[in-house]
Amino acid sequence: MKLIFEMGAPGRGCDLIPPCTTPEVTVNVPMRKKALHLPEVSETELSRHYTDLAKQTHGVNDGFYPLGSCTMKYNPKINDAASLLPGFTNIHPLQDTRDVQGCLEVLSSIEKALCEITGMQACTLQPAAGAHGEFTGLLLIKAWHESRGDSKRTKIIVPDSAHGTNPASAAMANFDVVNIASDEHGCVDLEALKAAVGDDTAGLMLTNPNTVGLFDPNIAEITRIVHEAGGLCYYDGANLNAVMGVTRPGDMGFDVMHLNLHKTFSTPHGGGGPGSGPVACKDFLAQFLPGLRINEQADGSFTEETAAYTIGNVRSFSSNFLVVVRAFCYILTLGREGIPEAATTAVLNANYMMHKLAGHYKMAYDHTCMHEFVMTLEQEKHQRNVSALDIAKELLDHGIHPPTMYFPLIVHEALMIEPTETESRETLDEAVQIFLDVLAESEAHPEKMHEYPFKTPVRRLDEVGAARKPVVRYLYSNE
Amino acid sequence: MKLIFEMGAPGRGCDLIPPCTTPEVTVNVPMRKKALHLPEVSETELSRHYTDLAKQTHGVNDGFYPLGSCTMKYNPKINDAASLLPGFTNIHPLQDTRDVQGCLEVLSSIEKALCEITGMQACTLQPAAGAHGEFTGLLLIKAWHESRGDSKRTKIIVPDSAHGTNPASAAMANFDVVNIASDEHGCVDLEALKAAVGDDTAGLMLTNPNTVGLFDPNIAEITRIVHEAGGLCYYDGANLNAVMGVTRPGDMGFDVMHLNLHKTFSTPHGGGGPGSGPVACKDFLAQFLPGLRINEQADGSFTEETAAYTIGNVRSFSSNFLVVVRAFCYILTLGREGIPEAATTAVLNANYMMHKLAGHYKMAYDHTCMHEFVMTLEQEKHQRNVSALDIAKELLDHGIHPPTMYFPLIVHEALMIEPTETESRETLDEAVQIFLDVLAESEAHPEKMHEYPFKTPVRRLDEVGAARKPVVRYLYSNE
Amino acid sequence: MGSYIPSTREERLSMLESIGMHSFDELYADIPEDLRLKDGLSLPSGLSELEVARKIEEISGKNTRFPHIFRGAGSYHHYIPAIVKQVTSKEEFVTAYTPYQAEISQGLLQSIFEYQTMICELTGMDVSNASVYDGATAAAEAAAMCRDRKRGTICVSASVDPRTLSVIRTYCFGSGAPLVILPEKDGLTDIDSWNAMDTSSIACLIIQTPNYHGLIEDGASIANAVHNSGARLIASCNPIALSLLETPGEFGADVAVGEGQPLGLPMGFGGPYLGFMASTKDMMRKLPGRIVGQTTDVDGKRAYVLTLQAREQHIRREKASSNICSNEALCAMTAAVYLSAMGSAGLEKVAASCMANARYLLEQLTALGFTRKYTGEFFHEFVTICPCDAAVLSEKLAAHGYLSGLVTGQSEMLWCTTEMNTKSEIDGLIAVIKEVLA
Amino acid sequence: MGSYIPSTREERLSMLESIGMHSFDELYADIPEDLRLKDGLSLPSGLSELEVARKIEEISGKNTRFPHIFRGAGSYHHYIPAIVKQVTSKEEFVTAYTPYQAEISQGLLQSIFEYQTMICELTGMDVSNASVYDGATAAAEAAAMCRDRKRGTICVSASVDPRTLSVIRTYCFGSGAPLVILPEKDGLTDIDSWNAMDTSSIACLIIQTPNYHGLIEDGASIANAVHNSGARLIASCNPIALSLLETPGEFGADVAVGEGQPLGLPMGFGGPYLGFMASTKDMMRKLPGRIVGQTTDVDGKRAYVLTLQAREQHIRREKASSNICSNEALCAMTAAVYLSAMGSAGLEKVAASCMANARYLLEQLTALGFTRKYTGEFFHEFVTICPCDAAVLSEKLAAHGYLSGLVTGQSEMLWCTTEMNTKSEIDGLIAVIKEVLA
Repeated sequence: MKLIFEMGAPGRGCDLIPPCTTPEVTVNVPMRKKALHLPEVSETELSRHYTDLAKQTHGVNDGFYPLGSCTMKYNPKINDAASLLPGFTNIHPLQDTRDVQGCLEVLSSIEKALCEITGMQACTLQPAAGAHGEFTGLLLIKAWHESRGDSKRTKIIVPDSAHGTNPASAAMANFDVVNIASDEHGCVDLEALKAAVGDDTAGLMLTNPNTVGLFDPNIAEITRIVHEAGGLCYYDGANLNAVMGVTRPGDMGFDVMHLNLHKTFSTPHGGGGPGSGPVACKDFLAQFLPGLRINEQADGSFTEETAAYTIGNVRSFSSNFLVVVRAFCYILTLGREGIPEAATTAVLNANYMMHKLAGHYKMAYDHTCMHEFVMTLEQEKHQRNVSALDIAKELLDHGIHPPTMYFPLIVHEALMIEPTETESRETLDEAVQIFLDVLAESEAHPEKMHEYPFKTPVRRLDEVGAARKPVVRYLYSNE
Repeated sequence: MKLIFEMGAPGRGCDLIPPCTTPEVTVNVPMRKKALHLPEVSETELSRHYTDLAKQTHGVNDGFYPLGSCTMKYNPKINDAASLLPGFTNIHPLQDTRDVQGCLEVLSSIEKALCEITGMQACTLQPAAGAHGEFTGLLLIKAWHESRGDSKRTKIIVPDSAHGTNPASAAMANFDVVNIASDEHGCVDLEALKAAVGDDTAGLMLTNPNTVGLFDPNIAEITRIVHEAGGLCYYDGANLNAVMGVTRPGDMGFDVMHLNLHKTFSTPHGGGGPGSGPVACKDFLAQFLPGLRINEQADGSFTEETAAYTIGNVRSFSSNFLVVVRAFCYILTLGREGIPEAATTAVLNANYMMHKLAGHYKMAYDHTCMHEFVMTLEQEKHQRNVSALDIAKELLDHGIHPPTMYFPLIVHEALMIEPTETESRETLDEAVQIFLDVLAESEAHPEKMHEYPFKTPVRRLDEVGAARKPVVRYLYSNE
Repeated sequence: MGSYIPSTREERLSMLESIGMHSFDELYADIPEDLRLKDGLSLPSGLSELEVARKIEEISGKNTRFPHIFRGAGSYHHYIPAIVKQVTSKEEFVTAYTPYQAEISQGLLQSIFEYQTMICELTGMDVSNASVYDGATAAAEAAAMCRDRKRGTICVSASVDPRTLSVIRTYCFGSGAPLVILPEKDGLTDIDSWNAMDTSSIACLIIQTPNYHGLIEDGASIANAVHNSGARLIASCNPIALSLLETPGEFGADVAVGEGQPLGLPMGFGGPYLGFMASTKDMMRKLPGRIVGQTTDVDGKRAYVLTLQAREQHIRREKASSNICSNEALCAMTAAVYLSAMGSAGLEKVAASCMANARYLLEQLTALGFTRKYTGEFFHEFVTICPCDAAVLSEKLAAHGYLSGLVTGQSEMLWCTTEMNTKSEIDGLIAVIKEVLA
Repeated sequence: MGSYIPSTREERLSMLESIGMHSFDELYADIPEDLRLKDGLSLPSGLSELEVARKIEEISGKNTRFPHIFRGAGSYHHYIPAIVKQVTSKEEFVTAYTPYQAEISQGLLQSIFEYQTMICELTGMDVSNASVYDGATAAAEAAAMCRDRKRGTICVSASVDPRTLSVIRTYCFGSGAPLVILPEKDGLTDIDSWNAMDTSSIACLIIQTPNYHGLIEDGASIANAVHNSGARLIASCNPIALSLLETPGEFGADVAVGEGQPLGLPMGFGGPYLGFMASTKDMMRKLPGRIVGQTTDVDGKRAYVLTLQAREQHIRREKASSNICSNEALCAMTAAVYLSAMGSAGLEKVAASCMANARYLLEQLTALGFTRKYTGEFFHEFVTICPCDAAVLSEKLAAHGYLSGLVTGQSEMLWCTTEMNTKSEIDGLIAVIKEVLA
């Protein structure tokens, strides 16, 4: 497949912009010396190029997408339509408050809804992604300790099953990361936690349900231990889809958390973003929130103000607003009954699949799961040299997006499956059959497993070579 | 691939409509007895179903589409965007003239532009497709003869190279069709024409450039002969893309014609429609035009009135309006210079391809062509039993939409190629190479040619069986 | 100047050279000199995309978009689900031609096969075609299906939409078919008049139900009378109403037609719309237009193809069942997506809302002194005699953002409600009318 | 209530049974009873799609859409070609996740590789990442790239956008990096102050050009001074201006960043936007976020893959170059489609129009008694001292449909023009201002 730079010809292009209607000018500053070299293509070529690229891209509508921890649910079309309304897209972020009452209503309404869903009391929509939310949340924790003059709290406790973003966010916030091992159930080892906390504990970061798909039954005890040590509890909302409307992080004792609107609230992920990672927190942290706080007045109008001890801004403007609009529509659609129903069904679907696969695939934890479950291919790897990767790559040939591979790190040869609630029973049944067929194939022809996939636009890639001699841009042949 | 009726389950569906806010009612009339059986599918299933169907559909963006006589040019995206403006989509067709001034401006403007392009003096946008336009145009001819009390003119002359719609339209207008043979160049045989005309001649229907891709050099003589006999001349605008801005049907002596906006003016064809087939005519026929005539007033406003001797309506409302909006944008974009440039390039591209294929494929007519040209596979059929269909079916495996097959009827084993102006030289070169490769394959392995295609979602179909035992709807298994 | 030509002028000159020509004019050597356009087109120069976008948006802004719509009369304001718009804007569906090459058109073909099935389900008929231009042309084409040498006259009930009648009349002008109008009585087809007529040369009767006045015709009695005369019955139906009311198949129509616009198509100032057509099995081969049939490929795989093409113009030419070539395929797909999204329950809910809202509106209007012109049962449209000048009322309502019922006489108005109207919206309308009457 | 769950309650009950459970509650057995939400969420019940569509449209209608926009200051009103919107709304691109599975993600990966190439072309730098959240976070991430044990202080020019500064400040609060502000002189970075400072612990200087006041900084001199001090230069640039002005690569920046919103993204009340980041080759492994590299598959076919992942959080955890995971991939693709549609000539035309319109506006304002606050050369923004209260002027212009320049002081306004403004529109604005001043 050609790169767009290998298409077109000098002088080709699209006629998009009219001649300027004001007199031409020159500026007396250094101009670029090297001529700008962008594609020179007609609209036909451009349009066909991206049609070709789209055909080589697997989206949610192209098949089952059980990518664990990513909550790849169906993306409702009405939400996209709402985000394209000119009354949203054509609004400058620095218009007067009076002229953006609609935008503020969206933000205020969803903040309130997210607080209710999480059991928190305040919320900011400024963070642009989950990791961005984590960083923001940690800054709130930092600001709180500082506000109390408690400068010795330099450590963030993170279980070894955590998403990589947790320790990385802690590091960005200049905390030392204390990793604690999980117990044999993949949950927090209370003794290890007790041993880890102390007066240097700034906080704990935890996902619950955790990354092995289990709800930690000791959760209240965990947050109590941290609080007693003077630390705060951060909830990684990546797995909220399992429990929304059923239980609330705020009620579990968490002080601050982020949500991934592009997971839990069905906004599409755009091949890697834009996402949206709102942060919700308890009242005592609200004074530190970034961006502008929105207040609804008695007359129904909205005003904006800066929080008293705000950490500042974590991006330029209010939020990934057009993403937020989508999530807002989703919440309006599901409402009080639909939200827990979605969660329950996500959990049901996961258990249904797990039940049908157990006995064939080895489950990392043999226990009722939440919205996802983890299998281990350790035995296959050991006995037949068939890895989780091999299984995943054969799945590609069956039109299924593979589960998340090699995560969490505490499970060897892990495949993490999250079906989500928007898949039908038939899809789950078909997928189960494919998983079983693939396993049978791996038993019958283990050597062939390293060859998969065969049917995809390209086959297995030389990733090592790509990293060793990075080619990260196209070079024009005449350069 | 499943039918949508084979998906879903009882009780599934989408939540689209709120409960009614007014009191429930019953009506005292017979209600349907057999329960309505529509699909019961969730939005996930519905959305994925049509994604699957789209993957099995070849559009203009999926590759070269040289379908002769169909002018499959690129469909500009701005035109689609314009047709989605709520100021057009949300207008009721029976709003007061005062409230639809924008729609009337579109219609009036494009009528004027089409008159200028065709050399005609009046235009109606009511016909919904080319064939609909033909029927409308013939009714104008009929009305004109009748208005003069000339009731003996019952015959329409149609060359044997004509599109099938021409004789069919004539029949719908209750004319007798007189077919005349083409001369050895595929053009009108003047002697045959002279022999055919008489005081029973209502008119002549002609495509020029004709369906073998040639401009009839005797065109002025042809229209003169018909006029002298008291008949009128109808121009089938299917091939206007070759000559727009270069020469005009009105100047050639035609009295009435249709245009295909979905061919010449780049509105997409929608897999078979909606199209738009405006009819343009000389002044003396304007009094018979259907629908409402739009008049621009001195103050720039628009009024509507019925033509004095209108034939009535050929459909309910003004036009396939949202299609017309697209064509209007296209004309605004191209303008006075762009229109002939498009025509010239279409002709150039056709000649370029013809030139490169000649010497390998046999051209039906060895002459500079207009926007399309016809090849004959007669020799291959005769010598190796490889038909035009076989060649076409192998092209499918190369991602090319085959040329029009077996048309015009006067050329045996015809393949008619129309590249259009929106294809790049590279695309033409690649297509030529593929055509040559296919021909080489047909020489090397003639027997294999009947097997193609191999790579398409389905292979050759049993069309005879389909027609013999028609299955034209799905039957639920329980019915 | 805008252009969608990929090749530059230089490239084109080089291509020209490669075929042995030296000027673009040479390409047109066959066109007699005196027929060439000397001074070019008298049109404005082309525009950039930004200019076109601005101009068209400005023009669209000259129309009045009514927030409150109480008008129908052939074009109906229904909710169009987001999924319908999204699916039908897919590039493959939008840009493809008629699916002549079945192997690379299975998506389109299957979608039409599914459409045909849904139309059969809706109408209760055996066979559907793949669409014609609109409801009116569907009625006219259906009339042509029924004619033969013995019976050549077309009879249309007076209660049919006048625009449909106008189109039938035009088609009859073409075919030379005599046209007679069957009178109405209290807004309904007067079947007694039919029984009193000499119907020996009448090919068919065309009725509409709910008819132009919104009234539901007595399909079964009409079918009985028509069939007793040896003629055929063509019923034009509202597809939303078909989810609840007796179907043409059930009351005995030979051909069912109708305007498919309510099934997910915008009002769009009148088009593109969708004419649906379905018939009994024995009339299948007389149906005009495309029909998709199921078959198998050489490997035995289920597949779809345009079938029964021997009826069509490109094969039969002047002997074809119709001249139709382009139809409204994308509109047909739109209807199919709409019906699939709604499902039976959804469509019934839409229909029930239409009816309930209409009765509530009628009740409120009645309280203000409006009276019904006709007494029969209706679906979602009804005619009132207004206690004022109808045109004046309409204009005053327009000034308040209400598109009133259609003015059909000095004091007559044809009102319509759909599921888009709400009780509070109707109450708002009534409040304005009260003000106007005061 | 709306729902996107395919399975019905009956189906779910049967699935539940098949796994040996009898109530949905059993699924949640691990959740302690006292943590369960007893009375459900205190939220309104769910709505049907029609209700949601109505509500959201109504809310969007509460915003004021200005037909005439003369405000920039970090968000710019440019033309977005139709092809850009069409391409970036393709379902595959919109709904896919990060391309972890390269074999079925070549389309996305190639599009990002193309984006990276275009950003390198625009900035004149060697390497680009696949985007970060916005221009401000890009600047903050770039600062983090430059820090090491010896040099930990971040220096930001006072002429940088205050919102960018605020974000850098917040990130510095996190990392504990000291932050110093380099003063400005006549609206430009005061490089003399830099030379007078103790820069031994300064990791980098962050400038913006054109800067917040619209002025074009002297990149080469600044780079020279910064490099002489052993620090690095981070330049935040306007991507449209880069088509004409000296590039950061040319004037010697180590990292180039910027807000990509002008490249085909709507203003959208502030997001989603696009932070672009490009660096010299030697800083490549310090870049945060995704990078796509070219490679081959086992058959030797050219292909693309996420590369240099050893930098990233999911591998290196607390030692990663950044915590970024989700970026703004679809926005990056949008920029690539925009740049491909525009081409070099188109982008230069946009930039030239921006500049010409700004100068014409300045000229007209000057004639009305407005004066420039700074004297330097500018791109498409400039600050005026108004002959009146700026806030009052802004409010009056708003009433006439004009979004004025941004009020930056009692009598100060930061104006902006783009190719979307026309001479006649500017004349219209001036006429209103005249009226206001009169």
